[in-house]
Formats: sequence, C-alpha cells, structure tokens
Amino acid sequence: MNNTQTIAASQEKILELANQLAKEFSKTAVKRDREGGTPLHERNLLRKSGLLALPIPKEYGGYGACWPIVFKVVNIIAKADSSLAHLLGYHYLTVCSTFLFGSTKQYKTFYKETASQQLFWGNAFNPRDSGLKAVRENGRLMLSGSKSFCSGATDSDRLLVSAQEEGSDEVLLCVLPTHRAGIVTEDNWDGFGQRQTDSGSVKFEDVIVYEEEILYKAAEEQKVFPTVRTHLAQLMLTHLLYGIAQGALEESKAYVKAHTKPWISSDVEAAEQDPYIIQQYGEMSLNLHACSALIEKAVTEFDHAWKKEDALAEQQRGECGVAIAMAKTFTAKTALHITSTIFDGMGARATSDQYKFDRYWRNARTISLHDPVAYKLRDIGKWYLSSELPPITPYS
Amino acid sequence: MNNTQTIAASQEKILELANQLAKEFSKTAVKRDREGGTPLHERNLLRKSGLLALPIPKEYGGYGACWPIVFKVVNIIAKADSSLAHLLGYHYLTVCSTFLFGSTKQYKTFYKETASQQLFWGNAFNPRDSGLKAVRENGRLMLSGSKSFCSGATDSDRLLVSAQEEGSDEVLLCVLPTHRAGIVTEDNWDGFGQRQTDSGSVKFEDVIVYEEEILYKAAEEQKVFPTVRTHLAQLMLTHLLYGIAQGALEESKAYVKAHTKPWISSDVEAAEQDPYIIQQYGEMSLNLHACSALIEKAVTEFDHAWKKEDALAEQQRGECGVAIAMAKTFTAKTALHITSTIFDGMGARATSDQYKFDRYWRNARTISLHDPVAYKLRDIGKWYLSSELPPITPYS
Amino acid sequence: MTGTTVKEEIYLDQAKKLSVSFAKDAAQRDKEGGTPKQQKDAIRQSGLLNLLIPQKYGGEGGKWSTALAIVRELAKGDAALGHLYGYHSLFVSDIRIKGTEEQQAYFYPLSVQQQAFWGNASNPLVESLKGDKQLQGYLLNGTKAFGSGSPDSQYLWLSFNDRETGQYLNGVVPTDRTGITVKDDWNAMGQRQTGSGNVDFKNVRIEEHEVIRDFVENPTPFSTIGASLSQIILTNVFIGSAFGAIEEAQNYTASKTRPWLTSGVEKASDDPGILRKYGELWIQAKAASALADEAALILDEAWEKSKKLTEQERGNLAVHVAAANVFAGNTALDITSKIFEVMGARSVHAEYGYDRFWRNVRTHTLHNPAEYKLRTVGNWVLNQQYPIPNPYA
Amino acid sequence: MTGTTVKEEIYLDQAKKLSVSFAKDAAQRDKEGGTPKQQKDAIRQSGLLNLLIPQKYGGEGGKWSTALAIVRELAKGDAALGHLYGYHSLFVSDIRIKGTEEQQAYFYPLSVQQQAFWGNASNPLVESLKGDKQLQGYLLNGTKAFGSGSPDSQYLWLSFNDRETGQYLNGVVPTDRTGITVKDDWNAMGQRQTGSGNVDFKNVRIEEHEVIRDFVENPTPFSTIGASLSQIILTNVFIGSAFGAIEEAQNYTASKTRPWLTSGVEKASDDPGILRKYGELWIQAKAASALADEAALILDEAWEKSKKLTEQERGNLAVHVAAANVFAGNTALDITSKIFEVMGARSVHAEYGYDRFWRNVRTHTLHNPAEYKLRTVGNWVLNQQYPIPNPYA
Repeated sequence: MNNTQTIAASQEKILELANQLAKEFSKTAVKRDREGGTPLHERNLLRKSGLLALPIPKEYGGYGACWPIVFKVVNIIAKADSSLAHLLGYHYLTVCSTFLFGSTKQYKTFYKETASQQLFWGNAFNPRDSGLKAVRENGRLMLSGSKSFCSGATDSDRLLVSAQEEGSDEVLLCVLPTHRAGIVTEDNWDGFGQRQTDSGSVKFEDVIVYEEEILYKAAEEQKVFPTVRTHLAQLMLTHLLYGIAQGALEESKAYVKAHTKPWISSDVEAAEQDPYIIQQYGEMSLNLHACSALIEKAVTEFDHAWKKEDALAEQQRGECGVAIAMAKTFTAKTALHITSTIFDGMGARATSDQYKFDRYWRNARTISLHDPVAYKLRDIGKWYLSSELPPITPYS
Repeated sequence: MNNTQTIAASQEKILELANQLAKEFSKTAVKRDREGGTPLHERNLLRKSGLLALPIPKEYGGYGACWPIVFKVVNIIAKADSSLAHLLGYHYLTVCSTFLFGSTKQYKTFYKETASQQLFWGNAFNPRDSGLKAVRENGRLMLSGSKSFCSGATDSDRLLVSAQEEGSDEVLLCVLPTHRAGIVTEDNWDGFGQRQTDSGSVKFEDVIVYEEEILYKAAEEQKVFPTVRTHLAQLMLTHLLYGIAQGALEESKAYVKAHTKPWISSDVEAAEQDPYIIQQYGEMSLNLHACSALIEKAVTEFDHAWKKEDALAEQQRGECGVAIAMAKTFTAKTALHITSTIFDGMGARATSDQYKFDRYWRNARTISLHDPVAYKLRDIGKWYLSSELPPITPYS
Repeated sequence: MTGTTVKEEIYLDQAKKLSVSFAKDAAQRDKEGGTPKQQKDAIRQSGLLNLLIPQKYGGEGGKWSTALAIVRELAKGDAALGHLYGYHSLFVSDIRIKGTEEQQAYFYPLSVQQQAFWGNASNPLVESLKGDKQLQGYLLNGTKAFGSGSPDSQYLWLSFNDRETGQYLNGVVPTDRTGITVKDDWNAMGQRQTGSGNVDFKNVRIEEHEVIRDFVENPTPFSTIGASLSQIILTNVFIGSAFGAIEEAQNYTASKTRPWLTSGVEKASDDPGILRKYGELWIQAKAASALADEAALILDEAWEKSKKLTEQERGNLAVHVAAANVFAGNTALDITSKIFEVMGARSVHAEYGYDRFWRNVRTHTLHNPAEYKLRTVGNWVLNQQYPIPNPYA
Repeated sequence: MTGTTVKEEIYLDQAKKLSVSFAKDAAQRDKEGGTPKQQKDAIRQSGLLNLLIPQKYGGEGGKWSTALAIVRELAKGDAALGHLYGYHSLFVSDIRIKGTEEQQAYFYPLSVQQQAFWGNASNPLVESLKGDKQLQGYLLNGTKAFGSGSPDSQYLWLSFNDRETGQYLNGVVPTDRTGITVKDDWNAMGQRQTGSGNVDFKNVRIEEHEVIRDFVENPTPFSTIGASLSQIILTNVFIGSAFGAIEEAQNYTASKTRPWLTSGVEKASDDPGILRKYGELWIQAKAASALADEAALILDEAWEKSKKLTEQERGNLAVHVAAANVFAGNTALDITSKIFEVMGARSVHAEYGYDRFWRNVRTHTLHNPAEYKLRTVGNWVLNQQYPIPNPYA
C-alpha cells in the first residue's frame, strides 16, 4: 500500500468503527430520549472506542484524523443519536480549543493525557452568560459562580471554562479537571430536545485555578486563528443538524415501506407508490442533497483555514465563516422541514409514543436555536451586498 | 509550463473570451429583449469568436474543451443574456448529438466542417411534436410537415431533425443543411421570455434527405450512451437558469446601491443597510450558492458518465440523471424566487420599462417550463424511496 | 368573528374563562397524559356541552359556528380539550345527521340531564367491530382504535359492521354498558389528553333503538356531512393552537428574550427581525381563521337546511372545509415550529413545554392526508367535480 | 362575501359584466399601454363611480366593502381597471376624510353630474410640487410622479407644499385647468394602463375652496385613514389578479394542456400533481380574500364612525389592512408565477399574455415595502403598538 492507500484504509476503519457505535446507540436512542439524563454507558463506549483521540495528532497518541473525517464521524453518530454526537462533537471542539488558545506546552500536555487516558471533555464556556467570576486572592486565582448551557460537563474529565475577570472586561479561559474541589455539575438540563447532552449548569465555589491551566493566548486579540473556534463549533452544530435530517428521512422511509397503508382514495397498492408521498420524498431528499453539497464546500474551506494556523488572514477567516453560515442556515431549515414533513407520509399511527419520531424535530429545533438563523442571514447578506465580513464573535 | 498549467492557461483564455462577449451582449440585452427576433449581429460575433468549436476535439479543429468548461461558458453568457446562451448551449448540444447518434465517419465530418466554417447548429427535434413525417418515395427519403419549439433554427447552418417514419413507430434522426430546398424557418416565436431564441417552428416541404445524413445509431435502443443527450440538454437548461439568477441578483444589487432610497421608516442612511434588504439578499445569495454546489456535483457526474462512452451502464446513467434532476429542480425554484424577489429591495421605480428587469423572471419562467419540475421531483422521490432509476425519456 | 349575538358572546366568554384556566397547567397535563377529568367536569358544569342540542330537547339550539368558535377558544389554552369538546359536539350532532327524530327525542334529553360527554368508537378505516344480529339489536364484539374522548364519557358513538351482510351501521351506547372496556391506552407524541386509544367490546348489547340506520334507509346528502364536521373541528383546533402558541411566545419574548449580541437593540422586542416574524406568524394565523370562519358560515347554512341540503351544497361545504382545514393545518405547523425563533435558545426548557403546540398540531394534522385534501379542492377548481362522499371528504 | 344586500348584488353584477368584457382584450391592451378610454367610459356609464358619494349629493351612498368587491371583480378581468376604479374611489373619499362638509357639497354634485373619473397627483414621497400663496388660493409649480389615473380624468387629487412655510396641503382641481399637463408617460413592466406617469404644473391656479386643509386645522384619527384605503384597494387588486389568473389557467389546462409523457393519465386535468396544485393555489387566494373581507368590514365600521373614529380604532384598522395587504400581495405573486406550472410550456406564447398577471402584481406590490408592513403588524402583536400614521400605514 502506498501512503494514500494507507490513509484511505485507516479512514475506512475509523468510519467503520463509528458506524458500529452508531448502530449500537440507535438501539436505545428512543429509550434514552425518554429518560434524558447522562448516557454513562454510551459515554464509556465512546471512551473505549478510542474515538475521543480522533483529531489528536499521532505524535501525541491520537489518530491524527483530518477535520473532514472528524466531522464525518460526528455526522454518523448524529444520524443515530444527536445527543451523543453533540457530546462527541463538543468534546473535539473543546480539546482542540487548547491548540487555539493554549501554549505549545499546554496543548501537548492536554492532547497526550486525553489520548492516553481517553479523557472526555466538557465545557463551561457559554459566552452569553457572565455568571462566573474570576478573583485573585492572595496571589491565587479562584472561580466562583455558575455557567449555563454546559453541554457535556457531567461525567467529563476536563472542563474548558470561561470566566469574567473581576474588575476588568477580560475573559479568562482555563482548563480544569472536572473533579476539582468546588466544581459541581448540576443535573438540571431539561430541554425538550438533545435530552442527553447534559446542557445544564455548572456551579463553581471557590475553585482554585493553577497558572498552567490558564490559556493565555485567548487574550491576544490581534490573532485571527484562535477565532476559528467559532467556525469549528458552527460546523459541529451543522453536522448534528444534517445527521438528524438524514436519520429522520431514512427511518421514515423504512416506516413508510413497512407500515404505512395506502390512502383510501389513492388507487395505489403500496404507500411508497403514492404520487404525493413520492413527491414529498423527492423534495426532502433533494434538499438533503443540497445540504451535503453546501457542507462539503464549507468543510473544505474550514480545512484550508485551519491549516493556515497563525498565518490565517481575516479575509479568509471571514469568507470561510460565510460558507459555514450558508451551510448551517440551509441545513437548519432543511432539518426542521424534514423532521416535520416525514409524518405526512407515515401517517397518524406514527405518532405513537413507542417510536418517538418527534425526537428528530425536537432535537433539530433545539440545536437550531443555538444562535439565531436570522443573524446568520444578516451576515451573509452584508457580505453579498457590501463585501462586509461577518463580525468576529463567539457565534460568527 | 507543464501540461496542467497549459490547460489552465487555455481555459482562462476561453473564459476571458466568454466574458468579453458577455460584456458586449449585456450592452444591448434590454433592447433586444424588447425587439425579439433573431440576434444576427450577436450570432455572428459568436461565430467569429471561435467558441462554436469549443467542445470539438482539437484533432478536428476545435478547442477540445471539457464539459465543465463548456457549461461555464454557457453560464457566463447566460448571466448577460439567456437567449444567446440558449442558442449557444443548444448549438453544443446539437453538434455533439452527432457523436452520440452518428457513425464515426459522420461525427468526424460534422465536427470538422463545424470547426473550420464556424457553423451554427439549430434544431427541429421536439420529441413531443409528431408533426414531421419521413416518407420513402422512389428510393428517396423525403421530409414533410413541421416541428415546433425549434430553438436556434433561424440563421443556422445545420439542423438536427427528428421525424416520424411513416408506417412505423421509428423516429428518424438526421442532420440537414438549413438552406436545403424546402426548409423554411418560420419567424413565429413570441414567447414572453427567451425572446431571441427563435424557438418557433420549421416547415418542411418535400425535403430530400441523403443517406449519409441519417444518424442510424439513434435506432439502436439497447445502447445507454446516446441517451445522455437528455442529461446534456437538462444541464444546459440548468446553466441558463443559474445564469439568469446570478445576473438578476448582481444587477439588482448594483441598482440597490446606486438608486434605491432608504424607506421612510427605516432609520438607515442607505438602502443596502436596511435590515430587511440585507436579510433578503442573504437568503437569495445563500440559495444561489446552493445551486452552484448542486450544479458542480451534477456536472462532475455527467463528465464521468460521458467519458465512459459505450461502456456507460444504466445504473450510472440513472444516478447521474438524479443528480442533474436535483440541480435543475433546485435551480429553477431559486431562479424563479430570485427574479421575483429582487424587486422588493429595488422598489417601485425599478419597474420602469427602461430597465426591463422583469426579463429575468420572464426568461426563467419560460425555461423552467421546458419539462415539468413536478416530474423531476417524482423521479428523485422514486429513486430515494424505491431505488428506481428515472425512466429513459427525452426529458429524464 | 363578526355579527355575534349576545347569547353567543356569553358562550364565548365562558369558553374563554375555561381556556385561560386550562392553559395554566396544560404543559404539566401534556407531560402526564391520561384524562383531564377535572377540566372535562368544568366543561360539563358550564353547560356548553348542550350547545347544539335543539331547545325542544332541553339544549341551547346553538349554531355550529358558535360551537367551532368555542373549540378554537378552548384549543388556545389546551388543544386536547378543544378537541374533546369538538368531537363531543360532532357525536351529538351525528344523531341528527344519521338518525331519526325519535332517536333525537330519546338521547338528547338524557344527554342534557346527565351533562353527558360523548366519546368516539367509530374509526371507519378498519372493520374491527362486528355486530351479530339479534331479535332486537345486535351483539357487538371487537375493538375500535382512535377512540377520542372515550375515557370519562357517558355515551359512545360507534360504528360496526353486520357480521353477516357486512352492512356498515352506527350506534350509540352508554359507555358503562356491560362488556365495554375503555382501554385508555392512548400514548402519542401529541394531543396526549384526548384519550384516543382503543375501546374493546365483548358481547356488548346494542338495542334496536340505539342502532343508527336512518342514513342507510333514507340516505340524503345531509347524512354524509359528518366528514366535513370532523374536518372543520380539527381546523379550529389547529387555529386555536396557533393563536395559543403566538400568545405564549409573545409573553415570553416580551419578558424573557435577551437581545442578540450583535443586534444593536436594547430589547429583543425592538429587534427588526423578531418584529417582522411576529407580523408574519400572526397574519398567517389570521388568514387561517378568516378562511375557517367563512367555511363555518357555509356550515351554518347547511345545518339549517338539514335534510333539504342538496348534493351540490354538500359538495360546496366539503370543498370549503377541506380548503380551510389544509390551510389551517399547514399554517399551524409552521407557526408552532417558528415561535421558537422569536423566543430563543432557553425556550426549549421543559418547564415551559412549548413543544406541545407543535406536537399537538403535528399529531392531528395526520388525521387524513393534507395532499388528498388539496386534490379534493383542486378537482373542484379545475374540473368542477365535488368529492365523492367518504368519511374524510 | 356573505350578507350582501340586493343593491350590492346589482353593483357587483354590473362590475362582473364589465370585468368579463375587459378581460377579452386585456392582454392586447397590456401590450399597448396607454389609456383604456373605452373601458373607462364603460365604467362611467355604469354609474359605479358614484358609489361612495353620499345620497344627499346625488351618489349611491354605498359602503367601502362594496367598492372593494367591485375593485376585486374588475381586477379579475383587468388589474389596471380595478386599480383605476379603486383609486378614483379613494380620491373621491379623500374629500370626506380631509376636507370640509362644504367641499363635499361643492365637488360631489359636480362629480356625479360629469360622471367624473378622479386621478392622482399626490405622491407624498417627494416634495416636488410647490404652492405660492396668493390672496385667494395658491399658484402651483412643479411635477408629481406616479399620477395613476391622471390621463382621461376630470379631477385631480393633489398634494403640494407651501413654498414658504413648507406646509403640506391637499387640493382638488379639474384636470383641464390651465397649466396642467398630464404627461401620460407611464411605461412600466406592469399595470401598464393605469397611466401612473408624471403630471406637470406650470403656474396652475388652485382656488381657496379647492384647497383641502381641514385635516391640518382639525386633525382627527379619521383624517389619516387614507393610508389604509390605498392599502386595501391594492389588496383587492392583488386578490382579483390572483383569481383572474387561476380562472385563465383553469380554462387553459382544461382545454389545451397535454398530459405529460410519463404521467400515466389521459388528460392533464387528471394529473395528481396538477390537481393538488390547483387546490393549493385556490386555497391561498381564498384565504387572502377571506382576510381582506374581514378588513373591509372593519373599514366599513370606521367609515361609519367617521370623525368619531378613535386613535385605537384607526390603529386597529391600519394593522388589519396591512396584514391583509401583505398576505394578498405575497399570495398573488406566488399564484401568478405558479399558474404556468399547471399550464405547461406553450402557455408562454405572447398571444395569451399570461405573464401580465405577475407583472401587474409585481409592479404594485412595490407600492411600499412588504417587510415594513410585517413590522407594523408585528409591532402590534408583540408590543401592542399601533403604527404612527404615515402615508403608508
């Protein structure tokens, strides 16, 4: 095998592994949607699979997978269970944030320990919540307060934390072991969708932060590269939405073929021959195909931008952001449409609680509210009309 | 320069040439939309440009451009004037039909004379019109009757003709010089869109057809490859629609920035800062971007299928057809939406007859009726639901 | 609606009060499922159950348009209760539509006296309940699915087939008749308190005077308008849900939504995108209600004509109701999904239960396919053909 | 609309007859542009121009809802004529809204006697017509754009600014007054026979009794409802266009469209996709008309109240009219573009001129931005704020 073949073979192995996990997860997805809470068993399966080290370079013990493969894995899991994909995607986002915001020494350390111990990362990072304060007391940095929307914090090994430095506008970023004294992950996530993402709050009571845990690069605002964290987050969300839409369409197709009876006045012998059902699946699969094409373009641009590292220019960062905004906006719209429309073909009996087919809509609806689609459209419009790049924010 | 660079340079030259022509055409597009009729001057510019030989292999005197480049050229012209792009695209379609339906000797002859004499091809091919009959009289084949929707027949040098063989179900295909005695191209196209495509009728009165003009391969129904003519036609139409949408969006943007006054209750200083206008341009440019992504995928699949020639299998032909159906359906919808929505941003004064901004909608509406979008969606739906390939017809 | 009488105003006022009280714990009851016993009792006590019963039999002699306005009002607070009230009204009316004057005279006073809620055991899609002819009446055995309102009902409107002849018949029996088991096993993603589960029949006697067969012996266009009634009830459940969703969203946006970080406005309620979206949502809901109100007036006229209703008038009613239904269904689906975009990420919390609006609408818009309703309407517009009467058109 | 009186039926019947005759050469006249003199004369002779003029001044004393039904009916056959009739009605009414009782007593009998058509010279967006105060009245100089109906009119409703004070005033002058040149230079992609071009004024005298200033001296909420009138007129032009388009398409599909080659049906009118699309289009148009009818009733009440109209009632009217307008506009745009999908490729031939429906609707939906109407409605739904009166809301 030459080098390209080796890479292809190892990529295939990774995707195969992801598919196996997805199959396993899908068996209990309905049950776990009903229960909510923390998917401990599944989180441990992810740990054991080795996939937590997927984007970590080989030299630090990971797979060294490129972003397109990492997104594909998240997408595969999302088709089966978007909560677990959310946890996994945000784990990648969080681990790799240390590459963006940390020193070389820091990210090496974090990468290595994550790969060797299969650490699961969570976050306490919500930029819209200023409820966590950092105070220096006797030369020691202490965190107190709380953060909301901390997806994946429960049962995590590391937390990426952002806090407001007292007496300044500065935001402090640090990485803490989740079991550090004073940190309490609260079991209070009760969204109607993404029910096993543990996106509740984390409380901090006089939590010590050591110097080496602080990611100082975060403050160097002149650098463009660290701000691609936003792009990474947006692409993770896009792949979740895409996976949900795919899963919903596939599962509904199987249901139509297995269970739906042709309508009384339809004159067809099987539901899948109904001209209206065919038309709807035509439209849905076409839109899904458009998502895939847009996502592919955005991922390619992101991959290029990422590889530029510190040489990344604002223009490229901005254009990449527009491509991602397009992919995400279109995918969100498509996911909402598909997860609602599948019922038309399936019919009334598909509303039975045993199937929980509504989870697709609930999950898509929840994720799509992460940041407003209307403001993505504004960014795209300003770019088209006035060549204005999207403002650099935690969401664009 | 290595080989790749040479190709890139020559492609760049072609695109540059197309852009120059487009610029020239756009100067009079409004005037010619008003007048209708045959764009003799512009047709001659196309002849002189050499672009008529674009897809013809170099060995026969052409540019030997690959399909992606050919489509790009059609698209560039369509942005400026979709009638002229229609004539050019159908010229390519018609010339290259001889490669699909003719013998090696035949297509070589046609290719060579087309390249050396810059022949412009038109068609009398409408498969939905059985008004043209072929009769054998005293061993001579004669055509009588008429054909409708014969885009580009007027002022053409060659015609691709389909006729019903008397006393049989067979369709006869042949190539005739347009000036052959008994052929009259009628100046009766009066559609509200694509006004300079001369898509009227052609009359045939006892027109002699010589043996070497008949494309016999057409009857060999077992072959898959010749049926990609449909794909080629559909992709041409897709690129026209895409070009119209691009042209409309670009021209409207220029108008908004130059002429539109901010609305009285908008509190902004320039129309392009209006949040609602920005939002609409965001949505329109996003959809246009999705068209581009879908078209790119479809063109790649078509390019692969074309290169297979006689080895093309039905499965690949069918899947390629689905990709094209997706691109065309989405692009038609987008083009209709954009060409109508641009007015919201531009405002009431943009309806003045001097601009003829409505031509974009009229052109898109006309092209999009070539064959029903509803049946494209049916093909896509059957493929998704039941893995059924689209039926092989002149439209799918 | 315009032109309401004083009496109608009083009914609607009552409905409004009930609706406001139902809304308070609608999210909680949606979670629990089961039967809204307390709320059904409140409706019983209001007297609204007798609205459509003629005055000569002790009822209010009200109009269908009033009943539908009540359905809409109740659905605003809780779609399940709007549904239960609407279908009760349908079953009560079915006697008039398909039965004899004697049967009205028999059942209506009983219903008034008992403040009776009527439930469903008449799903026409499956022939799953058989009747064995007796000297008098039938002996019923089998099951009926989708028995909305069967739990906590006093009467059941049922359909069955004569086992021997296959003849389709209707009937009314007291729910507590020996051999009837209301399974109360409805567990769907929406309309969770409509009790639309199975009803089992084991050797259940139905007396001859309880068997509804006049529509078989004396068929008229009027005897087939049940389809339009059920469709227009659902229409108003959708519209009520849509307005209810907008109202909840409006409260939320005004009090809880934070302005977006790059919005440049100080309050979310000044955000230009949020403002236009509220306009869009409300206009859609309003168009749906205007269309449904027109259909309700056509229904009032048909109801008035009763057995004198012509086939053409029946067809006209069916087309207008199908139009109103499919428009309201699509509109309500759109609105109940988009409200979140004007509320923001925190509105997904289970304490609010705002997803119930979409789940409710999505569940009952599947009652029969929207696409076939479009075809019904289109066939009339294009070919001037009225639908062939069936249980859904 | 329901509940029409016998007299209204007669008016509508007249409008229907006119509409049918206008439809015959609407495509041809669309191509030509210019002034539909013959058609305007037919409207003059019908007496419908006097509908809104009080009976005491020789008019019919009709209701606005009737005038709007006539607009809709005429627009079905020819949107330009619906527009001309609607705006004539508006200008006649403007005297009542903004002028004095004496001015009504002066102009109305003249208008009735002359079977007068009123035209427009009052575009409020640009201050392009100035008045120099004279001892009596003003001397007017300048130009007004968008002068719908100015060619072949007897009176012009105009707006101008006092050159010195900047004061905005209205006025009415006979179109043949010395110094007025109706340019008749309207050449747009749609509504081509509305004559919405420029009107030039060169030293034109306007007498004191022709100057409308009561709305300045005695401002009331009623004096600002002109915006709602213009919006609801356009609403009904859109709806008429939509129904007209559906009707033409229906004729075409039924008689000319061939079934698609893989459709498996023998007639295009049996194609399941075509049937559902007709359903979809008609339902949309019907929803738009139901919504507009509701708004028309609110307008009737406001018109009845006249100077007693409260600010809140004025706001309520404006919101409901904006809602009906934006819904009708979007609906009509959609319908007039989609009709081609149920007709097929040959329907683009110029002989039919079917693109005029879209061009007409697209042209006049730009009268003022739809997005700001959505905001107006949303601001009321979300913040309970009525629009600040301006010429468009």
